[in-house]
Amino acid sequence: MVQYPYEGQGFKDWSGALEKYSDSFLIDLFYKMLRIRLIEEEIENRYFDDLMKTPIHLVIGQEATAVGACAALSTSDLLYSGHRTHGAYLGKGGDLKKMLSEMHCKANGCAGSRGGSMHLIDPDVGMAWSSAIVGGAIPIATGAALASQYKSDQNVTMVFFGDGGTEEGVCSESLNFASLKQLPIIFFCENNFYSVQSPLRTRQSQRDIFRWAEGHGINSSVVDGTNVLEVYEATKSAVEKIRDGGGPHFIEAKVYRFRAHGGAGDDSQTGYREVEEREMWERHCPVESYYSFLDQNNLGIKSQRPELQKQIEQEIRDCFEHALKSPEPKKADLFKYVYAD
Amino acid sequence: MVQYPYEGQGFKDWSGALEKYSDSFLIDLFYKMLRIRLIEEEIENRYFDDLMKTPIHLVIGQEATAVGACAALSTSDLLYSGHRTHGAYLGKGGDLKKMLSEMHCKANGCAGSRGGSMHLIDPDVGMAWSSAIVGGAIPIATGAALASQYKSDQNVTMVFFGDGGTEEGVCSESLNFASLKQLPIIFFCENNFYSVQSPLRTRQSQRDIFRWAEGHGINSSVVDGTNVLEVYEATKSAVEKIRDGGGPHFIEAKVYRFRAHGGAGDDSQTGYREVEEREMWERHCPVESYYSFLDQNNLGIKSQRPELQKQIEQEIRDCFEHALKSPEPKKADLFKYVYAD
Amino acid sequence: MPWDESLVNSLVYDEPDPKQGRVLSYVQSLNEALRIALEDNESVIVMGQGVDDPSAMFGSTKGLQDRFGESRVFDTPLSEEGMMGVCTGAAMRGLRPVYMHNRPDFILLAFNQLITHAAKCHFMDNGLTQVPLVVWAAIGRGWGSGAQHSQAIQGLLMGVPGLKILMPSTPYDAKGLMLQAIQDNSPTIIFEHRWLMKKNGFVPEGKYLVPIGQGVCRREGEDLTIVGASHAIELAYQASKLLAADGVDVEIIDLRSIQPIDDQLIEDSIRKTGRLLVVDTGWAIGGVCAEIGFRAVEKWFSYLKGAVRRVGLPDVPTPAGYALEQHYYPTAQNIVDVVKDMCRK
Amino acid sequence: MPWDESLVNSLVYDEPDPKQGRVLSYVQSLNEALRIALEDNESVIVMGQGVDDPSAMFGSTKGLQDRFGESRVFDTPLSEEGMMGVCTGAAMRGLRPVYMHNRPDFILLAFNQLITHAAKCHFMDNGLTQVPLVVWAAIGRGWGSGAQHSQAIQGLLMGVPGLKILMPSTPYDAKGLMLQAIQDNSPTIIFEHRWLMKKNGFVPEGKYLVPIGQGVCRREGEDLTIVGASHAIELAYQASKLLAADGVDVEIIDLRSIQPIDDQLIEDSIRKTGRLLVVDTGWAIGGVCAEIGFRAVEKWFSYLKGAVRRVGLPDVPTPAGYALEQHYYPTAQNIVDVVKDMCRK
Ligand SMILES: Cc1ncc(C[n+]2csc(CCOP(=O)(O)OP(=O)(O)O)c2C)c(N)n1
Ligand SMILES: Cc1ncc(C[n+]2csc(CCOP(=O)(O)OP(=O)(O)O)c2C)c(N)n1
Ligand SMILES: [Mg+2]
Ligand SMILES: [Mg+2]
Repeated sequence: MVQYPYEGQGFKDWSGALEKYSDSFLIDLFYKMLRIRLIEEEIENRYFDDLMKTPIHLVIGQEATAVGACAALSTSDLLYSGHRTHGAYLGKGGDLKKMLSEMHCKANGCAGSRGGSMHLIDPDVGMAWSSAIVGGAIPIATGAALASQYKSDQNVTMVFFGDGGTEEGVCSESLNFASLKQLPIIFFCENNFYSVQSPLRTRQSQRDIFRWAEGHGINSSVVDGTNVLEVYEATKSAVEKIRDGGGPHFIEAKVYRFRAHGGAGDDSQTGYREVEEREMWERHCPVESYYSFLDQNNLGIKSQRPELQKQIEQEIRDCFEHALKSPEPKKADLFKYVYAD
Repeated sequence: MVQYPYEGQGFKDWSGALEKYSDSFLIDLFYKMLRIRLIEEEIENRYFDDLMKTPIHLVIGQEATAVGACAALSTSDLLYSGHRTHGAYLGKGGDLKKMLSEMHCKANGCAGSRGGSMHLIDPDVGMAWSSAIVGGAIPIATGAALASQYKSDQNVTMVFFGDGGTEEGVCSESLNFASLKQLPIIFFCENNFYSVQSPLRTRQSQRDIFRWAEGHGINSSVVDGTNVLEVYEATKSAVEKIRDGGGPHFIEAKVYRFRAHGGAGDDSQTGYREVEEREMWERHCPVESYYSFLDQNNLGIKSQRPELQKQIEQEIRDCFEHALKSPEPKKADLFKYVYAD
Repeated sequence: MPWDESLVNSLVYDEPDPKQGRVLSYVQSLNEALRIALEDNESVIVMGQGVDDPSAMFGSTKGLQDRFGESRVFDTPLSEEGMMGVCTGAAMRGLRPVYMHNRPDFILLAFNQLITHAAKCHFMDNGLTQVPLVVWAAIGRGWGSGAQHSQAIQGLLMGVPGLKILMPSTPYDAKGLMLQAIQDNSPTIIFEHRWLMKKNGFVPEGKYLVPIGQGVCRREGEDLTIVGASHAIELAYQASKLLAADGVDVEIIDLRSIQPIDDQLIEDSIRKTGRLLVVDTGWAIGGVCAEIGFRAVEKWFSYLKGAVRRVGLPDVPTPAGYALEQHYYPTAQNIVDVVKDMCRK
Repeated sequence: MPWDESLVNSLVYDEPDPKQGRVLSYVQSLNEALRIALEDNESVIVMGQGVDDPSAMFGSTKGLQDRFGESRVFDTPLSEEGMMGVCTGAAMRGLRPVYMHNRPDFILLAFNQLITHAAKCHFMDNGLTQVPLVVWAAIGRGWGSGAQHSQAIQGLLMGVPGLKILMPSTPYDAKGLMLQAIQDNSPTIIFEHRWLMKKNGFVPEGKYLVPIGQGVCRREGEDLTIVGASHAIELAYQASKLLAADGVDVEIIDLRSIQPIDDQLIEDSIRKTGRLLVVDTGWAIGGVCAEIGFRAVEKWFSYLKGAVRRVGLPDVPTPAGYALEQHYYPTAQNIVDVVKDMCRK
């Protein structure tokens, strides 16, 4: 039985929206999603080589949230994330070389190999921090928003977390505090219906996550997380309200991961979810459905795609090569940064 | 400025309800509230003798919640509470002798002097436990409800906590779990607008507490906590639904404490709340407003009151005397019950 | 994580001979213990994130939900503090919850309920209620577990009055201690180690109990006493073989329970050897090592021939990367070096 | 709680002579430290439950909100874990939060953010961010504080890499260490003791710093070294007077910082006296006592003339009642007895 069917409308009725955007902007969204997809697939392919000695949490199937939401942010805005970091890091513009070095446990990884794949960070582009503890990044992001408000630096802070993250009490605490202080923050919940192999129904009451958030006095909405434009518009509108001095926002995006919770490959055949369910969502793949949409609307994407793809594949090869030949950290590095100077 | 004015209707329009209840039931509610009031006042008076070497959190002003809610429970139903235990313990029928012995640190206290005033317990009447940690009793009560459901013992569990308790993430976690498992539990929030000397507005976003609870998928309502009948009816209705197999309920009662957060006397003059505010609520005193209501409706309460009062005063004197001459625990007692046999 | 698994496998040494008894893996042994406990006593329930999923808590809960139903074996929300309180409340009302976590790190979210509630209820209410619950978690290590998924927090908890803390090192003990913990009326924590999960060992059928607070001597020796528990015993054991080749004969005491502690066993050993090394899977500072070592200098000073030493984690969070990790975790060789240094003096 | 207050007052001994310098109470000294820090650096903010209320965190935050405004000094929701994360996030973005709790017990709710986040951020991200925050709490005792409002949790935290832990014992140190902690770029915890709050002492005007990781010898002596911090030093000091009358001359080392620890100071003292007693306000098992004692037997064994001993809380939760409490907390006389016993041998 398909427990969590896709119930969205895809890009039906979205053609009108196209006029608002430049072709290059629209194509860039596609490029960014495709890039994440191809990077993730290559990580997945190479994972079996055992050279990336780190857990991985692929975002294949969830590209539209990272790309759509980040497109509404500027570089100096801050992004925080949970364990499923790849999309956030890349969406925010994180350096792919540093990411792959981190995943190969190299000294020039974005966290010097000390953080691993769940702690991708790139302060240069506002990829501020991530936590491997479910819900752990939520109050930290809230604190960053407090600092922004305090310093009046105009930054918007956004934090990604999963449906599971809303079950941690600290999420409720953070929503209350953000609302109390009217902090410049977007709580972005990627609801993919599962925590590891546990479906929502064994973990949450019959509640709409975004309505639950609303109960904290927060402006809340739900979007189709397979539709990059819908994600973008919801986030953009939140960002604008926040920059005008509005309080926090909560966005729930319904998404689906096409792979196992962690590691390479899908694990639906183990029985915790139906293969059909995944296949249903795959038919609404965020990358391909947007591609078709652009194509149907004559954005000339068909002719551009091979070139984009080639370019990305080359970049990926280069970055892997860079990571592989990068140096490992030394014993002395271990004892650095326990305390700050 | 009065920050949190009384906005209820008192007993206006409640005369009709009288027909539903026997006189003895109605008078018993008064008796129980009066008893708690008088006990609390005597504790307060004697607190300056320094013989009760324990913090106290008086419920003067909050008698209607304890009495009204507990009147809807049977003895075998379970009650849990936070630090403000006196009303819960007495409302549930806890032994006054054991309570006063506990407060005098005597060996025959309800917890052998090991718990103190914030941990009043009397398993014989279903006063199951309390925690001095804000929010601490909420998941414990939820677990008790799980045990009841598991054993099909038909008990309803109720837990009292303050407005502050809803700020602890564990409250959100407990609401979710109770709703998920449809547990037989009533979450009873006594919202007195303050946590110690901190007003709600410095702690919570603009939210209605009961609406926030509702967001967890829980049947929720708000009542005038100065009206013992309204409290009773809301609780009764929840209890009935639960015994019929309905899920958990959340009740928010708006109340006011007439004394300081802890200790004897009021502390409004220190400035954290207006004396006027307290005085406004005192005009809607749960004990006296109900008394007037009964009197206006010719329940003959005026003639009975002196006798009731005398009887209670005698009981209180006896119990204090009992406590004062009770034995202290011995050194060897200290090492008992660290582990269970 | 294929590499991780192969590493875990490589640490399974001294393969037991199935002709000499029934051989089970550590995980199978745990699974059997839970099954027996669930059969034995209707009050026992098993909960935790994913206990009913295909991974089944490393396999330890495999098949249990099918067999005992959803009311006895169930998945939980990601609400560690809340569920810890739920277990406490249910235990106080007569159930015997076994609450399983993938990692001890997640128990840190529940410290308020565990330390300030579960551990104290029975004491605070003068014995009126009991809290018979078991909290279980497997210490992580390797494959980028990193600072947030590898914490071995036994040292933080051992000073908390009212808790019992178990750290088995063999499949036999894993089963017997689990059964004993479930039967115990106090809150009991079991810390497993991820790297023991594939270890094989002799495990009798049916129900048997390993007493809490009783250690065991894993190897007799004359020159020096090594005290530890869980995976640290494996390291000590490997070291003992290397040392034996060099003529150093160490005695290995497996505490099994780090709270309460089997003082008599340690005392007898130190009286004999006069030398003590404490090994632990957690931080060396302020934890199990410190407590055991202190006991030696407090109670058995006159037996000591020299300094007491410790081998645990350095005063540094766990690095995620493989290269740094190799310098982080102590090895059997580290133990060998310290022991030789101690015996030299 | 009038009785509590009078008890706190009775422990204020050795009243300093105001002619010899400016005398402030412990609380006034803290209040001054916070005021100076807020003036000094715009990044400093002070938060906690009730910091702006009339009780003002025992008086330590009195007047600060009026002076510095609601954006710099503010009350918080009852959300310890959430606010700990908020402080961490704000600190990583350049603020210097001082997060105040009435009791260490409430910090247990925030262990995940404190231990698995604040303490590790700087390490995990290779030094890219820093977490300059201060967590403050006052250990409770007496008047029915009981098991849930009296926990002294320093022992649980001292093994966690990345944290600094301070336990001042005088008004002078309370101010100087607070100012240093706020200036430090690592997460720092200050544990006060409720019974020190009314103590008077000499406190210089203006800003001065007491270095972290540096203890101080409070009394020189030849026969035995007592090491401790915070209120335990008061007990040791009272005991030292009683012992002096009996001809036993103890040295008292006030650690001030229990992480990092001033090894040199302890070593020098033990080299001289050969005897060590460790005193702490927390549980004796597995905490500060164990760590300091272990260091002695690990590093300075050859100086030791006899067993190392400890005086802390028994392995029992705190009873609420007064009568039992009298048997629970160690007294100066207990210290005297242990010291005499140690010197006899
Ligand atoms: C506090 C805590 N509990 C449990 C875990 C183990 N864990 C890691 S990821 C994960 C799933 C979280 O699900 P969700 O938040 O929905 O994110 P998703 O993986 O679906 O993106 C779990 C349970 C953890 N890391 N932290
Ligand atoms: C976790 C925790 N934080 C702080 C405290 C200190 N404290 C004790 S009672 C109290 C006030 C709680 O307010 P509320 O829940 O509204 O209950 P009320 O006292 O108003 O009945 C506080 C903050 C505590 N006991 N536990
Ligand atoms: Mg999910
Ligand atoms: Mg309140």
